[in-house]
Amino acid sequence: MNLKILLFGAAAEAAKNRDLSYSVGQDITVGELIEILRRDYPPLDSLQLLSAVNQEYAEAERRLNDGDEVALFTPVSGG
Amino acid sequence: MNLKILLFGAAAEAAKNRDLSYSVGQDITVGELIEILRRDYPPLDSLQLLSAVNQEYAEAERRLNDGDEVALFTPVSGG
Amino acid sequence: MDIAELTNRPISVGDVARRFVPEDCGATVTLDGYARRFTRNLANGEIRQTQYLVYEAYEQMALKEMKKMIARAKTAFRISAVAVIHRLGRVEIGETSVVVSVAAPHRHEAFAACSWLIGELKRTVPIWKKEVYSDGEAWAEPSSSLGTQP
Amino acid sequence: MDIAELTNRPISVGDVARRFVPEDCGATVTLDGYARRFTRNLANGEIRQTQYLVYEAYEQMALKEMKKMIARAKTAFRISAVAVIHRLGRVEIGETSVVVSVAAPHRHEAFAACSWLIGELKRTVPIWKKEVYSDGEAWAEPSSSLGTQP
Repeated sequence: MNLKILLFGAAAEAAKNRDLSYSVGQDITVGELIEILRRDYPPLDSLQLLSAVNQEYAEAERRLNDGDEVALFTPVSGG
Repeated sequence: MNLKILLFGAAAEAAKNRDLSYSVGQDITVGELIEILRRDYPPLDSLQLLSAVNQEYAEAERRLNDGDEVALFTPVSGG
Repeated sequence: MDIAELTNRPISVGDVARRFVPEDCGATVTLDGYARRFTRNLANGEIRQTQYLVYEAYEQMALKEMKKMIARAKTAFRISAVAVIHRLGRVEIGETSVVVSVAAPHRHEAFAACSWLIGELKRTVPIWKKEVYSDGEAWAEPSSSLGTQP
Repeated sequence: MDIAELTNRPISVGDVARRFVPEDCGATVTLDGYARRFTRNLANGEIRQTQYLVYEAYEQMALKEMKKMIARAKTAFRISAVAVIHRLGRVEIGETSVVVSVAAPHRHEAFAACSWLIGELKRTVPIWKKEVYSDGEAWAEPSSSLGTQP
């Protein structure tokens, strides 16, 4: 299945990418996707990453579906 | 001794005066002055009156001096 | 840097809030108090309609009290600049009657000081509010402050 | 009547604070958060000098989160109108990065809701701040929020 991955802030700088398209097997969780990305983009390894699926916060156990928009980012710091 | 008396808000309306000059004997307190004014201006009788002497809050026991500026007013309601 | 002011003219909340932006500060909290048209009587649920307000002050003493409370706030809270401006005379519905604005390095102290200052102003500064209704008028009772406070 | 907005242009605090003056309200509390030039490190007392800030957002999600927190605030507090506007892109020292403005019948609820909303925004809304110094730059750490909050 295909996933659209968005990176922001320090995560985007670390991966030198803001948008990625990934094709992965079925039954992958957010946590597993993060592990794949940390492997493909080692500078992500030092960052604490939060995630959102389809613009809602999601836990690591959350199972992904084809076409999901997955955002990964460091803890927010607006204000 | 001579006192300058200022009235504000509901107290000024009740007494139909904003400025009064009173000549009184020595050793008068704020509380005694208020009693005199309530007698001279009976509509003041229904009001709770606070006082200031020379622009500082003053208690009823406060002794007055010649030339003091005495203000009488109902509890403040700004804001 | 601090301001204590009484004015007969309309108050611009934005101008007051932005008058000082100290370089060691990150937050300004501003209370804009204004005349409410509809006030619900909390005891019986009735809604009273105000036409306009009239404020009167013992001006010299009011300014002294405003300066005192600002000095106390600057001792009690870690804040950098305070502005307190109160309108006098006739104030239409929705017009600002009072502005309290506090700039601080961090927002928590700005919130706490701003809230404290407006409470002190209502408790100590010799200003009186008359409320004018369609069918009469009344000097505001501070004891019913829950109904008449900004 | 409520506003949740992200903008690349300067924010006018006064315009936001006065955008809604509901007739059942008597108080609007507005937080103006802006870039601080000097920040004291609470641990070692050193003062760091910031040149400017850059804010980035996950815009669609940020707007959703802003709307959610406004809806929660309107349930939890007796308030009438809320505006939350956050600046994106480069923000100079002293320029407003965020405004939270709450109009309420009475001031206590306006203070409480405004303070809660800015805390929620900093906790939940996907926006990131980069601080640019004379000798480098860093994404703000929310864990050091006492040093970087507005």
